[in-house]
Amino acid sequence: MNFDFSDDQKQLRDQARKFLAEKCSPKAVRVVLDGKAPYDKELWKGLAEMGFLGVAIPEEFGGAGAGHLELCVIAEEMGRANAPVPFSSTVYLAAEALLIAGSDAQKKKWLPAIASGEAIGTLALFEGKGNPSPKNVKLTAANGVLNGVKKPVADGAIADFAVVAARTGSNGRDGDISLFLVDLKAGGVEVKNLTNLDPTRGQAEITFKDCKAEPLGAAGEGWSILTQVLDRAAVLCAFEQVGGADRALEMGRDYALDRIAFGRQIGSFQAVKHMLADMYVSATLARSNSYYGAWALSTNAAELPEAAAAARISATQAFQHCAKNNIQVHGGMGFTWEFDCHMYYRRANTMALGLGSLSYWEDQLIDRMRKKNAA
Amino acid sequence: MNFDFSDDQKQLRDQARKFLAEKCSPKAVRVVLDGKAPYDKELWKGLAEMGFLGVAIPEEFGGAGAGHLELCVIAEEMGRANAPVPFSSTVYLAAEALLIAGSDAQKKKWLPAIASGEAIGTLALFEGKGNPSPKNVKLTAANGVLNGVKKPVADGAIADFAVVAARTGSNGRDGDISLFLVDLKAGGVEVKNLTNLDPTRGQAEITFKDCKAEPLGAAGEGWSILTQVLDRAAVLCAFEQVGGADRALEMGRDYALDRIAFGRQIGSFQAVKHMLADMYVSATLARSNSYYGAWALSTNAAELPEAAAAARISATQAFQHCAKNNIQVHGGMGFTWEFDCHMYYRRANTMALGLGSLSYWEDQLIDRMRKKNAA
Amino acid sequence: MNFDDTPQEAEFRATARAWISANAPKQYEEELRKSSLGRTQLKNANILEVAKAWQKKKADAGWACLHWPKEYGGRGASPIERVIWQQEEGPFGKLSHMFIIGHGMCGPTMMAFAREEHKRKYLPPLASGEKVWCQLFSEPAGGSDVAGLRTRAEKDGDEWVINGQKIWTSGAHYSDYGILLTRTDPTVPKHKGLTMFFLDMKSPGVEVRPIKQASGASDFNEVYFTNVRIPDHQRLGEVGDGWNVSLTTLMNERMSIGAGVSTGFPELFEYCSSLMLDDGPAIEDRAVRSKLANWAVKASGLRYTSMRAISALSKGERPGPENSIGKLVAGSMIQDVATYALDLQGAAGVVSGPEDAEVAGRFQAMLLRAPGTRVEGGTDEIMRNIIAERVLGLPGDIRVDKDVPFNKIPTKGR
Amino acid sequence: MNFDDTPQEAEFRATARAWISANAPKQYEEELRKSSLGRTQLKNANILEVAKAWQKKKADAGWACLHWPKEYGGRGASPIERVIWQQEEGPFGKLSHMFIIGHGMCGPTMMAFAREEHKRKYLPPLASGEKVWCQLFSEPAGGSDVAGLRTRAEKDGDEWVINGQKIWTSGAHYSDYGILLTRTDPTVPKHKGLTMFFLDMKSPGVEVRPIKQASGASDFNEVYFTNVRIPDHQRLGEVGDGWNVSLTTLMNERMSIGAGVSTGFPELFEYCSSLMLDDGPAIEDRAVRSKLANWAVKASGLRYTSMRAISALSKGERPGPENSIGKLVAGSMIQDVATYALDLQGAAGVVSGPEDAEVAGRFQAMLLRAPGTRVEGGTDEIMRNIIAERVLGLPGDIRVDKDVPFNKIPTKGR
Repeated sequence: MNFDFSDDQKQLRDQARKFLAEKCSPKAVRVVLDGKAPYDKELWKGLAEMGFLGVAIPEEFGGAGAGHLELCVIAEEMGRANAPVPFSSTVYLAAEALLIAGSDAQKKKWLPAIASGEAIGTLALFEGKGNPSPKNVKLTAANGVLNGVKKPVADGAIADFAVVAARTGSNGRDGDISLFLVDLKAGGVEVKNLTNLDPTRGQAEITFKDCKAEPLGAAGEGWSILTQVLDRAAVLCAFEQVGGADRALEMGRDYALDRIAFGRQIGSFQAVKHMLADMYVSATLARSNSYYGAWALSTNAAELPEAAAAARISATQAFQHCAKNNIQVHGGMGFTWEFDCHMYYRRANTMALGLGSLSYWEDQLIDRMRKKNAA
Repeated sequence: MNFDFSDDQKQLRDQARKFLAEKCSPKAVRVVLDGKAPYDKELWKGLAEMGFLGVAIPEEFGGAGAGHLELCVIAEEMGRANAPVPFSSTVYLAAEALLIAGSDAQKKKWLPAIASGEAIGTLALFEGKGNPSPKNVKLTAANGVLNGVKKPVADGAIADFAVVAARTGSNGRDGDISLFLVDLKAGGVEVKNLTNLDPTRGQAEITFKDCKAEPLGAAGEGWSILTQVLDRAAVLCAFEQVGGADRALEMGRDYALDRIAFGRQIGSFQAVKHMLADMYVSATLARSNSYYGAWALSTNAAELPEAAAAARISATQAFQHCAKNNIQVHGGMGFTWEFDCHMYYRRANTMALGLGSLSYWEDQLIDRMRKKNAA
Repeated sequence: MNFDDTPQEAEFRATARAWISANAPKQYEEELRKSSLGRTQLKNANILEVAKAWQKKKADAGWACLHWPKEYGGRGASPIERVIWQQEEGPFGKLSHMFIIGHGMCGPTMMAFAREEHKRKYLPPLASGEKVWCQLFSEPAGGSDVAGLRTRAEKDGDEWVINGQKIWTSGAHYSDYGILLTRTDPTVPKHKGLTMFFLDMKSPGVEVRPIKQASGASDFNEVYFTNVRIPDHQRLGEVGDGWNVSLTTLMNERMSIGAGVSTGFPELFEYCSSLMLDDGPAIEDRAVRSKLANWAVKASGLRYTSMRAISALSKGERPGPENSIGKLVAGSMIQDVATYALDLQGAAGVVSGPEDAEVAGRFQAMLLRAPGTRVEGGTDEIMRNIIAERVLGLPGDIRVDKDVPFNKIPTKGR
Repeated sequence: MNFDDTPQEAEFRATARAWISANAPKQYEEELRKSSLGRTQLKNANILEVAKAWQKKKADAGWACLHWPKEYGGRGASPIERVIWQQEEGPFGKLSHMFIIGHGMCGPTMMAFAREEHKRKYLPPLASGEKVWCQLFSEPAGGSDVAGLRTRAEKDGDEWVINGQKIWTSGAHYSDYGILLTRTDPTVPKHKGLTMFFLDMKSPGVEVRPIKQASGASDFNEVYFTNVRIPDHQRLGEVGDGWNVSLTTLMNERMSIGAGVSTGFPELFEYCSSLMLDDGPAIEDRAVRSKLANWAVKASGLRYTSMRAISALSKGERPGPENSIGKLVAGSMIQDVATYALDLQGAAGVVSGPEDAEVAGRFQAMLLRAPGTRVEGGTDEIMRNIIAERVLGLPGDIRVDKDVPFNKIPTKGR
């Protein structure tokens, strides 16, 4: 058994960490946080140059052809750095949807552009409140033309294309949903930026008005493809969350060592020590669940649905827990805009909802465990 | 506003506390715990002599005619002392059912006997797994004859009479249920003692075989009466639970002050201090919720259903929490039979289920809050 | 056990109610009622102006600072009358936010330690809201360890010269006066070298800079002191006795912050009562119900705990540190409640455009404000210490800095 | 990343599996599989006898104490082979319970500190289960503060005379030997005056009394020493060096207890999968599902954490104190799980007649045993300290007794 990343993968992680430490300092993140740029274009370019954007894209489509484990270690570092770039939308959602269901022509058109940093992609799934579910898809597709409103769409305002879930049937079944590929620069869409909890990752409302679109995957297969995409993204996001949780834990630990109160390092008070120990515990559980998700993702194992849900829940909880208590360890300073704690708190609470809420994934996990037991 | 007990009521509490400290030491409780007696007969007699058994029973039926607030303060002390007597079955359930629905003759027969300690009563409601619900009542009553099995029946093996919930209709409505009064010494019943989590309060299985019974309250009114009885008992039990929680907290506090480790009182470690502070918090929330329940009970206010559910939930949580962490404060010693911690742990977990589970009451509370809001 | 007023209380309540009904700025009532943690503001008016006007009106009619003596601008009312007033004032009480520090902390400190002529001069305009006061205790190096402060006060003739920095000063930017805790002797153990003053916030050398909070709002300030001069007659208490003086203030702080603390539960319950989830009404979902029930009993437990404290007041007893549980319970709870409210919305929970302001925006504001509640006026950890030590009688933390001269205490952990 | 064995590992696994399949006491397999925390026993057989027979069989075939050197009764196997063996042994591994202390703690301590002739004499029968060992460290005055022990050892010629009392000694009543930590010098700080020995539990003056636990069972003992004599050659390590010797033992204790720790989750999930609640199947109730999901990810998180540790072993790395999280997480969790399992049964959850033994009884046993898990082998609080200090590098607690002579440390708090 080797339930760990390989030395090469660990080296890649170190490389990504070093790169991000240099190119994605908290100061750089703040440029986007403060609304001075919609995302960090320089960093995005650099990620492309490093080959990180296309790490899981096959070489024939311009990627590094490495694999999902390599993508996992990079995702962890993206989370740790709180990178203000459309990585998850483009790489976990759009690229994975193309890899699963794209035609050769579609892959050729978009995947190399993703890998080179020229194209930003996203998934347009949600239509207001609610979790991933066929019945929440009201946007219609008829004769290759889309009509409806998607909201929120992560990175929607900066995306070049979107994978759009649309209703093509009315049988009340999963088969009613089909996916479409839309070039967002080609007209027929209206994009509005939305105020949101984490300004380092934009959210938009996209209105499709008689918008031309090409099918992605077979008609009626949309939900089945989406489920796969969301499972993969759940694992990849879990690694971002684990990275974020670890960073929040480290920040809290460092502060507890540096800060003196009552003549002692505050980390010598059990209240603080034990809070940090509990953060370590949840971060560790999340990491281990995510590793299992990575294994299932990389081997396309039958365990993926269950593993993805477990990784998602565990990592969401850990990031929220660590981000929240990192602020508490910092006391009043943690509650200032100046300290970086709130960036992780915002990111943790945003990531908790991006692929559907914690409650949704709890429900999914139990369904999947039951299916496994029944099988 | 005087959201507190009166000086007289507080004096009664002190009196009860003093009496129980003398007559119901942990050593006395252990006689029952160790199975050497089914309950503490001496104590029961003493409680009758003190007038505690009939404190809320009107004078015309042999009681003190004081009221429910007086019963609340006594209940708290019963919980604090972990008294091994059938107080809750007899006083909160059987006597309250009689007070609500008994005919004059029934009251005259049983209430004076309760007040004088001559009769032990109980409520026979449950039939195996499940919570209070008309559909869980399968035992039938026809022509004044009962057939069926009740289990668990608290103090069933020592009870002289029982209030029995029986099915008298089959419309699938609350009106299918009627209550009956059964003299358990008069034949037609078979009583079997059950092994249970808290040996200081017996649980029994009672089989009714063509058992003669007289109706208690009008036919078809059973569920409505039961609901009132359970609400009242929820408040009264909450006081027992608050008393138990407080005692567990005190035991933990005292041990934390006495015990030295690493050259310090263990109560000087924040891990221990804060655990005790959190116990105090839940005990205080429970106490306040219970006070509100007491007010609603004593004034028969429209708020009683909601107040009873809130008191029940809060007190159940507090007692479980305090009993559990009292053991933790005691470390290994808390896990010995010799120390008293486990008696409170057993009692806390038993009381958590006696009137239906925490989940059940959570559900009830929300229903009741919705009804109030709708009204 | 009853919720009835005594005859005197009933009479007082009727008088208060009638006056409020005739005089309160009703046009803001609905808006104030709906505001929750993280967002108290008015859409079409400057809340500070509205607040000052309301306070002045109250003062003119004898309804300001009810428990203060009349000669200092109060009403000489009993503690329970003050509570009854608060109940009757209802949502308009939210307008007092800017006066809480002055009325709850600075005023009592002045009353206990200032010269009579100062009391007569400064307290009435404080009561009437014409002058706003702030409290200058916390420092970057202080935090929970308030006595670890470093702002120096050095005697120069009849004056003191102040240099240093304070932080977390609520309302410093609109305050006229402040009470200031300084270190006058760094060579003795930390609690012994402190001295308290009050000062004019417009004094030369005082610079106020707003702190941008994690939520983006700025409710607090940093205040810098550069050679600020304070006459010795503005000293409160003896030189070196500042710690004892400050305890009066802090005791009052914890009481007043604990009082009206938000749990977020009413908002969540209301929200869930109408919310549709993917599978049906939220309020019929068992998982939602279970969570709601658990929060419901915390919220009601706090409500009734505060009623017990009011009853004690009504009987002339002084409520104890038991009240610390309010902020401790509510702080974490509101954070959890807000997180869950967003969870119920799914992915849409993160956005807060104008059309979402009533729901997502409301709970997002709570989420971003809540971490502050767990820290201000004593962290959760300090609150647990207070409960453990003052209520349960457990030993204090081991104090390594107790007998060490202040300037020998390390300032950096590594 | 893969779950595959290396070729050598696969070969070892096949050999082990074949041998186990041919030799294990299959008649008890089902019963052992179903046993859970709080109740490992066999209905129709004495579990101690069955365990001893199985251990002897293993030893004769070279499958006992795999990681020990061959000359001491082991197999000289690698750490990963030991893990593979445990995986293959499966439920039969539960029979090893009575040997855990001897094999996991006493053996390694003897190996590190005993004379060669003693190792050759005592270790093989320990490995084969013919002789059972126990560990005599904890004392009533000790608890988490192991080094606070008071049992005295006084030199008398070539012997030491022991007086005092030990507690929480697992299996003392069926043990043949024990390792014993004593105080040989009470005038020096507590960690410096300790000395370790091993002794024959049948020595005159040793009295074993079972402790009745809160659950009613008796897995532990008190052991009293009255003028028990131990020859000096049974000393392990130098006089006064007992604390360092004991660290070897304790390090192993935390590793071995952490390994196979029960969470109660599989039992609960299985139970909920078939349970009918009043309104339908438990597994379709959202509140149940939410709770299950939260526990599921803890259980799987622990499982995969331990797989990561095994991978480290397989690569020849030594797993660190990260493993402390196992017991910490599982201890509270099994307590909560058991409480919830009873809750799901309603009032019937309290009774455990024979017909309820499979459900209520099982979870009741868990509930009563769980508080012990949160204490034994290091309390939750000690575990958090270990994580905070050894993993995160935070400072140790302030040690007021560090430089104080042992006999000057107070023994009573008030």
